[in-house]
Amino acid sequence: MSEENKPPGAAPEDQPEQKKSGAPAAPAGGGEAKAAQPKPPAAKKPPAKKLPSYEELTDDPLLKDLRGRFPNGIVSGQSFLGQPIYTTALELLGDVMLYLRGSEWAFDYLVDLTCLDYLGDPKRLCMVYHLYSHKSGRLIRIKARAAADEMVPSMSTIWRTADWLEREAFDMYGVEFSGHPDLRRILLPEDWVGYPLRKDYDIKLQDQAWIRKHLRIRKVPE
Amino acid sequence: MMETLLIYAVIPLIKIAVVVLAVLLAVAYLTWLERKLLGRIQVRLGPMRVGWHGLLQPIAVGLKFVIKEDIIPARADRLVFSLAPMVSFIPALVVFSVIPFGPPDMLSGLLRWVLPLFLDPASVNRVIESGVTTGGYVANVNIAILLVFSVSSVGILGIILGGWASNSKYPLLGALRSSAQMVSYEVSLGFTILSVLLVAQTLSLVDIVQKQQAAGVWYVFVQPVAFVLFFICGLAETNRLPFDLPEAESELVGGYHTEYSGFRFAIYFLAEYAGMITISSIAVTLFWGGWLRPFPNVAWLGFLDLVPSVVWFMAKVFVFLYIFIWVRGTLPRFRFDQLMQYGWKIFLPLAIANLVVTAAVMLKFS
Amino acid sequence: MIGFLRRILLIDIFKGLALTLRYTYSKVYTEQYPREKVKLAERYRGAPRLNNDPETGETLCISCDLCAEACPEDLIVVSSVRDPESRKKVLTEYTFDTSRCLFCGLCQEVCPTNAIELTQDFELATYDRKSMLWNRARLEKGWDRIEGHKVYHK
Amino acid sequence: MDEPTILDAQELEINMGPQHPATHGVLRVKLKLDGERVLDADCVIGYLHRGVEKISENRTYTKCLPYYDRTDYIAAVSNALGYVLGVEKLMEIEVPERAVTVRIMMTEFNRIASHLLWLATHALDIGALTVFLYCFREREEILKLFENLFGARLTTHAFRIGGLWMDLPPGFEEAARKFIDEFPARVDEYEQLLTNNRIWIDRTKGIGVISGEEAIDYGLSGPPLRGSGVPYDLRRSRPYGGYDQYEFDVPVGLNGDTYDRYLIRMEEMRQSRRIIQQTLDRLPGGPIRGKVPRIIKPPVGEYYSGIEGPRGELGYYIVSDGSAFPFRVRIRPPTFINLQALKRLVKGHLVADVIAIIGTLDVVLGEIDR
Repeated sequence: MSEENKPPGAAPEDQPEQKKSGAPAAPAGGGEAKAAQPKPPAAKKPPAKKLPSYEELTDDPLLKDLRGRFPNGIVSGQSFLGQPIYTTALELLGDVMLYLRGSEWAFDYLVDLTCLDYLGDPKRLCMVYHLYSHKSGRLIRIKARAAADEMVPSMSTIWRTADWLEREAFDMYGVEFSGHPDLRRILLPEDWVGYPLRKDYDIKLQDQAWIRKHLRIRKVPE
Repeated sequence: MMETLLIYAVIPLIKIAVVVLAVLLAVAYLTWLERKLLGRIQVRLGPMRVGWHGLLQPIAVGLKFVIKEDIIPARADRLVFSLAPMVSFIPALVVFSVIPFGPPDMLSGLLRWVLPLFLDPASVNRVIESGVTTGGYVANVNIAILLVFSVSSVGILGIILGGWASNSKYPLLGALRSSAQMVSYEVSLGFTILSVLLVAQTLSLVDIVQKQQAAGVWYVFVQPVAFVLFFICGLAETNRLPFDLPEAESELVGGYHTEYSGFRFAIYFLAEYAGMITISSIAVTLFWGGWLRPFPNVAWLGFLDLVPSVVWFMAKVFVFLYIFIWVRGTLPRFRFDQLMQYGWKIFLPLAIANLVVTAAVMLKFS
Repeated sequence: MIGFLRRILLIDIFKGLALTLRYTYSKVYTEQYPREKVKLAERYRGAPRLNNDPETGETLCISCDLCAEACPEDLIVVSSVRDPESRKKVLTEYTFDTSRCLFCGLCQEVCPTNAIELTQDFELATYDRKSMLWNRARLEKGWDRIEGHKVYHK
Repeated sequence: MDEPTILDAQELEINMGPQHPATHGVLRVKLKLDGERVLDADCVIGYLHRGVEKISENRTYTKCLPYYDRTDYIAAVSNALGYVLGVEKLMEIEVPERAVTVRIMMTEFNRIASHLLWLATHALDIGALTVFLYCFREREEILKLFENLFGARLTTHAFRIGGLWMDLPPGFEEAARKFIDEFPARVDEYEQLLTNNRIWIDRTKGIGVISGEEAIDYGLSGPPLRGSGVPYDLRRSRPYGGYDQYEFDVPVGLNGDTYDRYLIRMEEMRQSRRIIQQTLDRLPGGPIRGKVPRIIKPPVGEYYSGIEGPRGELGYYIVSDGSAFPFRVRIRPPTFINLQALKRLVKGHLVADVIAIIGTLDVVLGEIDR
C-alpha cells in the first residue's frame, strides 16, 4: 500500500519534468508557444508502428477563412488523429466564436467546454471548446491560452450550454469569465477554497477549514 | 326497564362494538390484501415473512406504528396537529352506523336463541319486535344518506387540518389539493346520489335496499351512468390512484401526512382504508342491492339464499375493494388541474344531466 | 370518430386493466433471496480469497506484487521475505482492505498463478470497519467459512 | 420577483430534494411557486461529487476504467466504451472483430437496460406503479447477462483497453437470443399500459416543450434533442466503434414534448434490439483482445471520443502527456448539460410536471456530479 501511494502524489510533479525533457506538454501551443511546434517523440518511436502526432493543417477552408478574417486571432491550426484544433488568441476568442456560430459555418452546438492546466507555463490555463455543426456535421476544437489571473470571455451569450460548463470550469480551475450572468461554484460548496483540478492541488488536498466548519469533523486526516 | 335498556343501550352498543372491530380488522386486512394483490399484479409476491403468506403482517405493521416515535414538528400547531388524524378517522367509522349489512330481520334468529337465557319469553318477543334490535345495522336512520354524505365530508377536513397544522410546505400543498378535490368531486357525488334518491324516493339506506328488492332489480341497471360517476368520484373521495394527489409520494413526498409519524400516521392510514370500505359499502347499498342476492326476485335462484345476506354484502364490497386496488395497480396519476377539469367540465355536467333525465322520466311515469 | 369512441368508452384504460389482470394470475418473478440461495454467475466478483494449492495446501501466491500494482485503490499490501536458500520470495502477510474495494477484478486479472480471486460471496456486511481489513488468514479461509459471519441463506 | 403572482400573494419557495422520492438521487431543485405554478427553478448539484476527473489524472490508463462505471452507473457499459475507444485511438490499437461486435452488443443491451430503468422511474413518478416492476423484470434479465459476461451487474468494468476481459461464457448467445425474442412483446405491454392511456397522454403531452433550435442552443443531446426533431445520433452522425456497419433507424419526435421523448425511447429500445439481433447473427470468432503493450503510454496528444450514450452524447476528452497517467480526462456528461435545460422547461408548469420533466430528461446524478 505504501509503495502504491506514490504515483498519485507524483503525477503533478511529473509535469514540469516532462517539459524539461523537451516533449511538449502543451502541444497546441498558446500565445508564445507557437515556436514549440509539436514534434513526435522520435526517440521513443517503435520502428514498425507509426504513432499518431500533431499535423499542421494545410488545406483547411475553415482555417483559411479564419486567418483571413482574424489575422491576429488565429495562432495555429493543427490536427491530431483527424480532429482539427484551432488555437486562437484570448483577446479575439469571443469574436472568433461569435463568427463560428453566426456565419455559414454554423457551429450551433457547443459540445463541451473545459480547461487544461499547464503548471509552470506563464499562460497556464488552456480553454478547450468542442464545437459541432448540425448542418455540416463537422466537429472542431478551439483552444485559447490564458494566464491564471486573466479574464476569459464568457460564451454563455453565444451558446446557453456554456452557462453551467463555465461555472464548472470556474469551480474546478478558477477561470474567471467576463460577462457570465451567474458565476458561482456549481459542484463544490460555495464557500470552498481552492480549485481542485489545478495541477498544484494534490488529490488528497481538501479545504480543511470548510470541513471543520460544516461537517464538524474536528480532526481531519491530512 | 330491562327491555328498554336492552333495546336502546345494550344491543346497539354490542352492535357498535362488533361493527367497529369488524371494520378495523377489515381495514388491517385490506392493507394486507392490497399489498398482496399489488404484488401479484406486479409479478411479485408481496409480504411473505410474517406468518403464512404474510398473514400476520398487518399486526406487525400496527405494532410498529404504535412503538415508533411520535414526532411533532417544532413549529407545528400542536393541538390541531394531534387531533387532525382523529378528525379524519372518526367520520369514517361513524358512517358505518347507518350502513345496512343485512336485512331488518337478520338478527332475529340469533336473538331468539340468546335472549331467553336472560329474559322471559314475553320480553324476548317485545325486544325482537321493537323493530330496532334485529336489523343487520346499527341504526336505521330515515336521513341516512344525508348523514353519510355530511359525515364523510368531515373526513377531508382532517386532511386539511393536518396539512395546515404541520406548518410545512409539502403538507400544505397536499391539503390545498385535497380541499380542491373535495370541492370538485363532492358536488358530482351529491348529484349522482340524488338521482338514486329520485328513483328510490327515500333517504333511508335500508329502505333503498328494500326498494331494490321490491323492484326486483339493482339500481345499477336503472342508473348505470350515475353508478360509473359515483365510482369515479368515489376513487377521488378516497384519494386513491389515479386521484391520489393529496399524498402523491413522487410529487409532494407524502402530501398532508409528510410530517406525521408513528401512531398518528397510522390513524391517517386507517382512515384512508376505512374510507375505501365506506365508499364501497355505499356503492353496494345504493347500486348493487346491498345484502340482496343476485336476481332477488327470480324464484328458482332461491338456493342462493342459503348464503347469509351479510356474506352477500361482504362479497360485493370485496369486489369493489379488489377493483380499487386493481385500478391502483394499473393507472398513472392525474395532474391537479386535470383533475379539476374532469371534475367540473365532465363529471358535474354529466351528473346533472343524468339527474334531469331521471327526474323527467320519473315525472312521466308517476 | 373511432378515436372519440375509444376515449369515451375508456377502451385503452380497459386494455391496461386487462393486462394487469392477466399478470395477477401469472407466475411471479420473485426470488426469495435470504431464504433461497441466489444463483450467481461463475465470474461474479465478490469477496476476495487467496487460494491455496488444493494438493499441498500451500499458498499459490508468489509475492510478485502485481495485484498491488494493478489495484486502482492501492488496497492490497503484499509482504514477503526472500528465502535465503531457494532465492524465492515467501509470502508472509497479505492484507486486502474490502472497505475500499471497487470489485473491479484487476487484481485477479493480473495474477499469474490465480492466487487472488474474487469469489461469489457477496454478503460482506460487518459491524465495524476494522473487520473489513482482511488479513492473510481470513483471505485464505474464504468468507463463507469464517466463524461469526452470518450466512443469510441456508 | 419575476412575474406577479395571480392573486398577488406571496411566492412559495420549496426545496425539491436532495431527499425527494422523485429527483432520481440527490438533485435539489429550488422551486419558486405561485400556488402550484412554477415561476422559477434553480438546480443545486454536487452532492455526489467525487472528483472522478481528478482521480483519473492520478491513475494509470488501465486503472481509470472502474471509476467511469461509477459516473453514470446506469450505463456503465457505455461509459467504458467511450473511454476505451479514446485510448485505443491514441494508442492506435487494433481491436479484433469479435471484441468490436461484442462491445456493440453489450452497449446496446445497456441502452435497453438504461431506457428500461428510465421508463420504470418515469412511470412511477407519474403514478403508474406497475410498469416499474415490469421494466425491472426485463432489466434483471439484462443484468444477468452482464453478470455472466462481465462478472458484475451494475459497476460492470465491462471492457478493457484493446478488447474484452473474457470471452462470452457458454450459453450466453442462447440467453441473449431468448431475451431479444421475448423483448418486443414486453415493450408492447408497456405501451399497452401507457401509450394510449388517456391519463398518461394528459400528463405528458405538451409538457416541457422545447423546439429543435432551442434544444441545440441548450446543447441537449440524446432523446431530449431527438424529441425535438433533430436527428442527431452519434452512432449515425459520427459513427464510432463499428456502428456504421449496422442497420437501425434514428427515431425523431415532432413536438419536443415529454410524450415524444417517451415514444422515442420506446422506439430506441426496439432499434437496439435490432442491432443486437445483427450482432448475434454476425458474431465472428477469433481473439477478443488486440495487441496491447504491457504499460499503456499513449504518445503526446489529445483525442475527443464521443459516443451516443443512452442519455446523450457522452464524450471523453483525453489529453496525454506521454506518461503512463492521463494528463487530463474530461468527461462530457450528457445529463449535466441536459439538466441545464430544466429551468427553461419547467417554467410555467405545475409541480406535478416538474416531476415529469425531471423524469423525461433522464438524469443520473452520479454523472452530473461526477
